[in-house]
Amino acid sequence: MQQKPDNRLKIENLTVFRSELPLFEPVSFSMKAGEAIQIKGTNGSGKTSLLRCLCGLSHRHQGLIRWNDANIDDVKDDFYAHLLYIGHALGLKPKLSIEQNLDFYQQLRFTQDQAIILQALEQLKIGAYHDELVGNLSAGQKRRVALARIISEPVSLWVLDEPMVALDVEGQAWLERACNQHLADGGMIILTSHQTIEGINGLTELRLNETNWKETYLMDEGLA
Amino acid sequence: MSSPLWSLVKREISVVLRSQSEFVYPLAFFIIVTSLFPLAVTPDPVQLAFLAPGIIWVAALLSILLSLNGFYQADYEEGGLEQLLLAGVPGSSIVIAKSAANWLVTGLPLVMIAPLIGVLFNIDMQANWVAMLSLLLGTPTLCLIGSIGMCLTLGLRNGGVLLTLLVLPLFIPVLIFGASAVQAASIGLDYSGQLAILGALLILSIILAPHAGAAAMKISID
Amino acid sequence: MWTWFYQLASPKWFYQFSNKLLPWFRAATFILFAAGLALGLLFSPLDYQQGNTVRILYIHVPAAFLSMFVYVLMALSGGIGFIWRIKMAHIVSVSCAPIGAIFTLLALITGAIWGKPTWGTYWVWDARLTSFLILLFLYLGFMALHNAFDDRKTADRAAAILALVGLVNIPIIHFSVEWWNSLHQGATISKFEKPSMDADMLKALLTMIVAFQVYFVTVLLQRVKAEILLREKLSGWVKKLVTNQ
Amino acid sequence: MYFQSFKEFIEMGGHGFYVWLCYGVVLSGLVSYFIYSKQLAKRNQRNLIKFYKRMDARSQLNANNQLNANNEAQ
Repeated sequence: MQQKPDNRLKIENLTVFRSELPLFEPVSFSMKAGEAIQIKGTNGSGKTSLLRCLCGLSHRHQGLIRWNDANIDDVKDDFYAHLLYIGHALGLKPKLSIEQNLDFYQQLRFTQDQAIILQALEQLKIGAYHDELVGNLSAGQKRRVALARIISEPVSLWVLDEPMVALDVEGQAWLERACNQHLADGGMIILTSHQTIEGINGLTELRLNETNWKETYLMDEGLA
Repeated sequence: MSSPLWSLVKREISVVLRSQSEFVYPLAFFIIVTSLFPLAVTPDPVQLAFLAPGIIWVAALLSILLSLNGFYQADYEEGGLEQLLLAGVPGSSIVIAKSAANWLVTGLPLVMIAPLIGVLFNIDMQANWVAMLSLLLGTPTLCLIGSIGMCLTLGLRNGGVLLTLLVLPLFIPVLIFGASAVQAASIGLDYSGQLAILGALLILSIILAPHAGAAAMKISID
Repeated sequence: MWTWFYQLASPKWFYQFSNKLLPWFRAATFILFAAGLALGLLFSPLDYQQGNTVRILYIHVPAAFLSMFVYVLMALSGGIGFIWRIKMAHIVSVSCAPIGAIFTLLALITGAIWGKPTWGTYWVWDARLTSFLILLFLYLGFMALHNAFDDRKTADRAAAILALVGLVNIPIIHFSVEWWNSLHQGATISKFEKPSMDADMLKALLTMIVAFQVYFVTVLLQRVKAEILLREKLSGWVKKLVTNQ
Repeated sequence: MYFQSFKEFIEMGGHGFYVWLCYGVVLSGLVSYFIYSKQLAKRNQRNLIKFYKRMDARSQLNANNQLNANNEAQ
């Protein structure tokens, strides 16, 4: 696996807005190779919104998101080449087979490696289904297919939104092993989860606290 | 390896063709709507021939409008669109690829079947030929303009109704010149001017629509 | 110059500025309308062809002119807001839409009423009326789209794109409708083809156009004020303003 | 002045109905929209007062909850 060990992601005073209201108190953190962060918070605290802003999909935030000391919008190509985001919507086409889905995402990264796809599916115990249409799979199996991308597309920064949802114990254990391997190889992981994850080494927690409403008046000249 | 844009078009088409409904429904809609007019207005061949250009064009326009949803909505909800953007595919390429696929799957069959409708409506060979030509030039424009409206309404609850309100006024020039070309041909007048304008509208929409659509798509995904 | 420009983009400053301007604009609207109505109804001559119905021109033409002018303003300020991310520009753009729709509706209604004595029927698919009908649809689409989003900033940006697409399309639509009309038109009398306009008529018409414009600015400022309050509700100055009353 | 009498002014040479209908529609439309937009800011201010009350209550509740959580932790 090719890794650039000097990649850094830095977040400064980031808060996300929904209907013009800040969702949580500004957070700051930075991460480098081999680090993992779990974002915690109650339902509606803005975990998913935060991840979408981190990926540059959403711009409803205030604060800085820096990839190797540059604004992510300015180094989009480099940032996206190192980023894998798996959200609530898994991005799988129900009318295509498992293999076709994974193959397409490889093509978008200008690679084509069928062996690694099959290997990933094998690890996830869905290798036998590789030519099955995604639409015929169960929710847990679909999640496994989406997570297979972390093997089939070797990149350094994983952003996973609730990756444990719909996975059985075996699947969760696999994910934890994969995360540990990734961190040992010098990767970075940001994930959200309701449950406490014990199997991932050195996972730091970041808690999102709801905004203290009265303090927002201090921003007198309006927001943005 | 083939170019990314073409692989995107191929993927769109293969996805859509697998579900058949995207391909068959607009075509069936086109045929059924046109066949309602003789029942509703008159079976008189002379009058039908007079009405045919307008009927064919209005029905084609509505079929295209109907087909737009299938190319964007599911892809948006399943998270495919955001993955494409995250893979660094420019939004304008996505719009071009989807419009191309949309036209190949919906527009082209309409063009092919239009002469058949023309025969049912008793218009002569020359006008039939012009109907095909005008649809060939006009339907891609409709797909492109429609894609802007579609991208604007992606995440919305009543997107379908809103799409109609947003897009139909923008379709009017294409409708006017398309129907008028067929009409001119059916009474033996020169129709090259109308076709030229349809071509100009197509070029203009190829240049502008992908950018507007891409901007709209980013806002909808935001 | 530039500081003034920056101030204009600050909602707080704009709010106070429009508060200062509004009384003057309200008074000017009143005076100009009084003058325009007097000129149009009392002090302008009959048309030798249309008689007294020509007096409808003094309200139809300003409404029609404003409906197009407001669309252009709405699209341009929406575009400025979109490109440079200026909040005030979006506020102006969004506030323009319902006013423009009303002008368009009034132009349509007066045009239809005028049609009865001129053409013998309320509605004729003539180029002008058809164009304004389409313009009304464009306005309604803009407002419906802006309404459909929950988040105001997203709504602003989406609606701005639609307005710009509409701005590119309006000349094309207008041209195509004119062309279509000339193709199908029999012998309807155009209401506006005048070799020359009487000086008194011109005076009345110009006064009315200015009156409509000043009215537009007044109503726009009132709407903008309300919109600023909603959008700046998290700023200290709005809270102070609202709760200290 | 182009009218000899008030009656003539109202009749407008037989077209009175159309002329006055037009002026009536336009003026009533403009005046009512003027009044509506003038009240808009006032109405928003009333709604904002409710909004501020709601938000203050919510942040008070949050602050209390956090305080309780801290106390329990200690």
